[in-house]
Amino acid sequence: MGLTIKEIVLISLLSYVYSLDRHSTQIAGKITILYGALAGLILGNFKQGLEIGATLQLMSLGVANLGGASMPDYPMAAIISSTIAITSGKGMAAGMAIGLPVGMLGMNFDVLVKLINSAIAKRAQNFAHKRQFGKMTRTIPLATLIYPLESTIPVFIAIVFGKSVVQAILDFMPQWFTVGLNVAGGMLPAVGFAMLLVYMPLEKYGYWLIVGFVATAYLKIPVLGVALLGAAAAIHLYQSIANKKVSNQVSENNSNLTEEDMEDE
Amino acid sequence: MGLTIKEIVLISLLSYVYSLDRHSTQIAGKITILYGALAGLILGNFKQGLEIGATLQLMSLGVANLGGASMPDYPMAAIISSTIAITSGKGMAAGMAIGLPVGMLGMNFDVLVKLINSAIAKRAQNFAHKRQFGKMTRTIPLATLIYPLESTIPVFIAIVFGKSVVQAILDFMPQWFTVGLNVAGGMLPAVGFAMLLVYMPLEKYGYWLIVGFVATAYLKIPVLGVALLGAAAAIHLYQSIANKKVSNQVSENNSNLTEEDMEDE
Amino acid sequence: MGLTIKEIVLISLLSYVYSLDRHSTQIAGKITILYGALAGLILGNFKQGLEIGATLQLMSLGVANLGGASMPDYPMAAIISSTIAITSGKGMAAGMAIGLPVGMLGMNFDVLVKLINSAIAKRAQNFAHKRQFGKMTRTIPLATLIYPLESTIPVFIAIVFGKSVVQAILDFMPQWFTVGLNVAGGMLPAVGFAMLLVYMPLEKYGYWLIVGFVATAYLKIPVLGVALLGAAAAIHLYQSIANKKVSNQVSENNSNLTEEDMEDE
Amino acid sequence: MNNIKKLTKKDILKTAFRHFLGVTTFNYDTGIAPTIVWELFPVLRKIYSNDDDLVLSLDNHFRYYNCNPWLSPLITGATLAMEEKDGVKSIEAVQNLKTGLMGPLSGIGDTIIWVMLPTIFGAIAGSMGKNGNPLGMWLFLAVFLVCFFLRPYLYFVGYQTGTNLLSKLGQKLDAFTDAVSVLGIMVIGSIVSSTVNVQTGWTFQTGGVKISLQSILDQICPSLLPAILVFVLYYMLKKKVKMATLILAVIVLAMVGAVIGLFKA
Amino acid sequence: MNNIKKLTKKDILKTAFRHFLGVTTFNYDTGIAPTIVWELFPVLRKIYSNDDDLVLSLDNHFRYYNCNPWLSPLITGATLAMEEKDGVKSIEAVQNLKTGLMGPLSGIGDTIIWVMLPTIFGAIAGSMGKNGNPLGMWLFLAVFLVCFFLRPYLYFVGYQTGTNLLSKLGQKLDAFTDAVSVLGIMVIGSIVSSTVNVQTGWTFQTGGVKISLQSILDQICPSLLPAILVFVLYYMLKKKVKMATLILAVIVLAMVGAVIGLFKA
Amino acid sequence: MNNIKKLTKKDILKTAFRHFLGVTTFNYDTGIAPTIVWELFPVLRKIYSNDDDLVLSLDNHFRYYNCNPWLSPLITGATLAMEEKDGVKSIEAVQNLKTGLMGPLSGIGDTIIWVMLPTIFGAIAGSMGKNGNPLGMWLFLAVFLVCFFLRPYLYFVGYQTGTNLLSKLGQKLDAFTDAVSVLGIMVIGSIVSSTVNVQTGWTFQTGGVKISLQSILDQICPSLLPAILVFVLYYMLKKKVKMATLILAVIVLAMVGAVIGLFKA
Ligand SMILES: OC[C@H]1O[C@H](O)[C@@H](O)[C@@H](O)[C@@H]1O
Ligand SMILES: OC[C@H]1O[C@H](O)[C@@H](O)[C@@H](O)[C@@H]1O
Ligand SMILES: OC[C@H]1O[C@H](O)[C@@H](O)[C@@H](O)[C@@H]1O
Repeated sequence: MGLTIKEIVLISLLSYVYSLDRHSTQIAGKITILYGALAGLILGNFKQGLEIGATLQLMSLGVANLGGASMPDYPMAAIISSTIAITSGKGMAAGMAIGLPVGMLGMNFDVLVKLINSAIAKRAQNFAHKRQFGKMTRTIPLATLIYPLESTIPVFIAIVFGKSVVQAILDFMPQWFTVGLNVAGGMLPAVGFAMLLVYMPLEKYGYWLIVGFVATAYLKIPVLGVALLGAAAAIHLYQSIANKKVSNQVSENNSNLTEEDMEDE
Repeated sequence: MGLTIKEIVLISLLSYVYSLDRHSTQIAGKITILYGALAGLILGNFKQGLEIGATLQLMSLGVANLGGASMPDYPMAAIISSTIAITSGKGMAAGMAIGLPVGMLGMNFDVLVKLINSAIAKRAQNFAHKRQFGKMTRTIPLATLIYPLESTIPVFIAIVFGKSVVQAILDFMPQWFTVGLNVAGGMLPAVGFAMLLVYMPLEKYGYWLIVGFVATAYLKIPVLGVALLGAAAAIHLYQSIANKKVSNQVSENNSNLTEEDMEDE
Repeated sequence: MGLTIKEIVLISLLSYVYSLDRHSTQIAGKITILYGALAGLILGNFKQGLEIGATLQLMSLGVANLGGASMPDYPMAAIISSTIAITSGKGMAAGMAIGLPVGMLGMNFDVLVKLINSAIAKRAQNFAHKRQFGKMTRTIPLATLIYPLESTIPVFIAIVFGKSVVQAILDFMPQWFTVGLNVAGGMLPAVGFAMLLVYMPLEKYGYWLIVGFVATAYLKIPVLGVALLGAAAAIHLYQSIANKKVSNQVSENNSNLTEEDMEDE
Repeated sequence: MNNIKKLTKKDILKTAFRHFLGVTTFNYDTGIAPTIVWELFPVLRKIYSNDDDLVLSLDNHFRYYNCNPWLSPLITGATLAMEEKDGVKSIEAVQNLKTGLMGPLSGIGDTIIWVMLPTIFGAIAGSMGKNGNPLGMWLFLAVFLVCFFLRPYLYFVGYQTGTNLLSKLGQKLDAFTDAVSVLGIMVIGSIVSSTVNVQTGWTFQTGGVKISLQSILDQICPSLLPAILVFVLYYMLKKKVKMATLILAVIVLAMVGAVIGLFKA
Repeated sequence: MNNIKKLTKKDILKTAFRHFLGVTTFNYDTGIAPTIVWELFPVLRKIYSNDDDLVLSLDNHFRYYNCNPWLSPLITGATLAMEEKDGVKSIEAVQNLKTGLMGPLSGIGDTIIWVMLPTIFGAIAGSMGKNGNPLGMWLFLAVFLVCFFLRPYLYFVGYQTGTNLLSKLGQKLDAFTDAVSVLGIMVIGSIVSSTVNVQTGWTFQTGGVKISLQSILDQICPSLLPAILVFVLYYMLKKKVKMATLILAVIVLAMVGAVIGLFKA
Repeated sequence: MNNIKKLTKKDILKTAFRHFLGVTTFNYDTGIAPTIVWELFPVLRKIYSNDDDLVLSLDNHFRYYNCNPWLSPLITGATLAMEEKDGVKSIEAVQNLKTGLMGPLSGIGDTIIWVMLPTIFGAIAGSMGKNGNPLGMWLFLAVFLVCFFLRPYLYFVGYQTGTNLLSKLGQKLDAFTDAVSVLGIMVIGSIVSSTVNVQTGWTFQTGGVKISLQSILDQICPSLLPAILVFVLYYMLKKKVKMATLILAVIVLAMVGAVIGLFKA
């Protein structure tokens, strides 16, 4: 594929900037169409890039990565598709034939990056414990710099080596590996929640965990609805404790019956 | 349309009595077929009136105005349809061509009447504040007398001026106006609930509002189911307060441990 | 049907052992296919018995008798079907034409047996009251011996007298009677629950009955989900009572404010 | 207040008849409160010799109240017993009882009176009437006439229940008041969701994909707009904004919203 | 009672085997209570030297109890530990534990033993058997045989759990009893709705419209008829009506209801 | 700690900008905690002159935290106010507030930022772009740019809210802490079910019948596997198993499970 070195650098840079923004400033992370168009602009065919980006934008409607889940990377697919479509001259279909599978794989690279980030976080916390705060603050942004490589490396490989190499890599990766990464991506958030629970006062209020779980598992109440119920429970609890305190202080001075009548609820 | 003045008066009266009963004594307010038949009887064709009423009765199955909501007025439609079908001699189709749209509009007139009723209610309460109880009791039934006009006026216009005028009025009323009245009809009950809440002890028990809301909004539990849950909560609360009181009185005399063991729940 | 007396005895015995196991040791009560095959084995055609049993096994998928409910008796149907198919030589269709309706009726015989069991239980309890513990322990297993007759009698009748008598009995039993037995089978568990409630502390905690009912009636939460919620409520209650006790004992010695802060929840 | 029985059987009957003012007084700010005021006025006059007390009581009954008119007598009958016994001291409990029971009783009454009976007898009357047979119509009328004559009796039931309740409660009336207000608040939370109807009509129909804003809102929180509307109105009322102003504002909002398509009926 | 260990390993094992009486004793008023009495009798005799205490304990076990027979040993194993340690003083806690756990354990056990395993292995056995291959059938049998041999072991698990629980609870047993009874009551509320089956068969089929009374009732309150039935029976039992009378009454009601079409199966 | 205002407007703004590190630091054990640490470090340094206190606070912020990055500033803004006022004494409350609000705010933010806006403007941009018109694309970008510039402002809102809250709460902070932790625990119960994804892929396809183990599990208890996974991990963490070990174990489990088909993606 007739890509000049300058074009390769620019497209790779585009993919880096895209992914950096997507995960940090988050301005254009969902604007798939923009990246198709920008890749087109770099390669001198803004319009075709725009149209390819538009197609992928429509395909991505409703797909969102929430709660730390990983999702197909449509803007990355748009960059690759645009580039290959324009430089190969074989049009949108040819471009998307490579762009889409790589975009789908993006989901798995994302799982890997999030694992690397664990190590960085651990390291930073260690520095904190040693009171090396400078090192700590310098360690954390490493993640920021590394993260975009999850897009840049695949894009680079795809546009430089093209279909054959991509296909070879895809063929090389056994299916259980990609499925396994997907499964791991679904399971790994559990680690964070387990850790979180370690710090919560479960001996005292752990039974509320069951209530929240039943509400969503059995009744499919979304988290906002559960939070509304949780707020009701919290207000009730707050009032009980606060009133109890007041009434106890009162009863230390003199017995005040009417005050106590309402202290319980 | 060959209606004698006597017939016009009788039909109008029928529509007044119908609407009066529908909203006060509520004996025949849902018996659409009866009003088709009675209009037929007045005009000398009981059987045709019965059949038109029957048709509209079947159309109205399952339509109910609950919680102060406004609904199409099928009995009014039956009166108009019967009258026009019989006097025009053009049969059921012709009658229902006018009767039905006017019946549908009934929903909007109803919103207007309920707004007028606000003014009457306000006036009555003012008299109460001035201790003019006689005037108060005379003011309230004004609503009772005015309410049936929501049926009588449309019926009168429809049977006297017929299709052309009705159509002209329908054309004159812009769509946004009827839609707007419908929307207002859906929103206005909120005013009553807001006012109700002003008088409820929300500082103390307001969080139950959330529970009731979530139960119906997210879980679609009908009000009776929510009331069952509310009753459970109420019993629990009643027992806590009542027991607390008892145990406090007891503990004023002598400390009674077993009594207190169960005071909390 | 050319069944020897030995065959009749063996098949009847098979049906007795089947039903005994189904309700006591419960090893093969759901293995319909096994009983088709064993009946075949007795009559010298294991393979045909196996196939008939297999067909009925597949028909029974998903049918389960839970909570004391009565269900069609597929293994019994398999025994009868196999026997008749093999001895009549008319094949599976002829066998199942008698086997299936009798199996369906099994549901009704089951209701009757469970009624007889009430009398046995009552008798055993009476012996207990009279301190005749030996008689008590000898009375209860009577139920165990009687229960399998619900299968043995129908099987005996079906294989000895064949289609005509079965049909005559089916014709003789009016539909309301079988429907009535089914309805009774649905209602009778209510008696047990009512008795259970008599022994529960409903004055104190009866409102939780409402919560459990609403959870399953309106929200269709299965019993395990309700039990999870119930466990949450139970933990909460346990903590309140236990803490209250502690704090009361503490406050008898000296007033301990912080302890009491959390006693309420 | 003293405990001397002031109300005679005739008083109750008279009140029951005055209740036939029904929903003719329905208005958006106080529901059918004017009907209640009117029906209770003679007996309240009898209970309260003091004008100031009478006005206090009337003002309470002028508050928002809406109930299925067939079952409402159960509530007002009971509150009558309360006011007779405890006078102005009972006003808070009266208000809570009305609010707590109006929702559930409407749920039951509306289903039976406005949905069940009209559907069953309307179907019979309609299908017979279409063949020219008025029998079903007379049956329909007869059923409602019978119900009609039984209605006043409910006032006695309510009054008697109220009397019994009071003698049982004794001095625990304030616990009862609190408990019933929990029920009431929960029910209001429920009926806000089921009765107030505000739906945005904004949809985005682009590229074959049609997205409705309402369906997105329903995913976040069903009945969000009704809840917001009630909340805003509540807040305004707390800020001493006048009722009339709010009603006008709602109407303008509805109209303007209908014009620009923001709301749909 | 003293804390000397009275029960040997052999006692537990014997009890576990006697539990194989299973559901042969199932009856509508006390469920499988006779089985429990029979299986526990030898060890109870050992625990209670005093005849009066023994009868107290037996009477408790004669109360309604129904549980999936495979998991029931977990419960009765635990209650054995309780009665061994605290004797008659533990009876209320024993009853609450049985009631609280029988529902959830049945939910789990029934799903695994009566639905999951038979569906999976029945499908395998049935489809293989239809081709004359008995392998699946033997597999099915083998699986249940293995489970069968593991069952008695659960009695030891239950007994051990009970022992541990008791030593942990210490003097907070009454708090525990109350807590478990909340669980039990909630579970009964749930299983009344899921296990008792009363459905009215009245439908009105007029003019092409078919209205079923049951579907209208389901709108007001699902499982309304089962709830009413249990409530009425409970009320009768409280009024000292005899169990046998009630069972007869229910059967007559079911039969008559089936004849006139009031109930459907 | 003293009450002297330490933080300037510039401090808050700086923190808001540092928050743009966003989700680049996302890792499975602590979510975006590193981002929070990094953004808060300068102000925490200012608040805590003492290194030990600083490390305590940092360690707290190194705990698992995940929130929609657009709304997260509302939380950390508020906690800033708390730490400024009460220093290390506020740490528990800070942790509870973060845990309690991260779920609900993510629910709202994700829906608006990641679902609503991208769906609406993506549809517009995509459909226009397919026709070569970039206008929709620029609109999409413009919308997010505007949002982008408004984001830092939320930090001030959070900080201000936190300050107000604290001055209102006064000495009731521990009641508040407990109340918020109930909210937090309930929300975690909910998001475990909605965010962690573990599904078994085992199906039995025999004889035309296909049975999926997952669907059977869903009948017993939906989200059972995620709940078990979290529970096991929690238990391991309590047993002092290292985080890294657990992450590795989960990955191995996922991979092996994917190979043998136990889990599906
Ligand atoms: O769900 C909250 C939050 O979780 C992670 O941090 C990411 O997936 C974000 O995109 C998301 O907003
Ligand atoms: O819903 C209760 C009640 O509300 C209003 O008063 C009217 O719509 C009645 O028809 C209805 O019964
Ligand atoms: O539901 C629990 C239990 O109830 C009855 O005892 C029988 O139907 C059993 O098969 C079932 O396991």
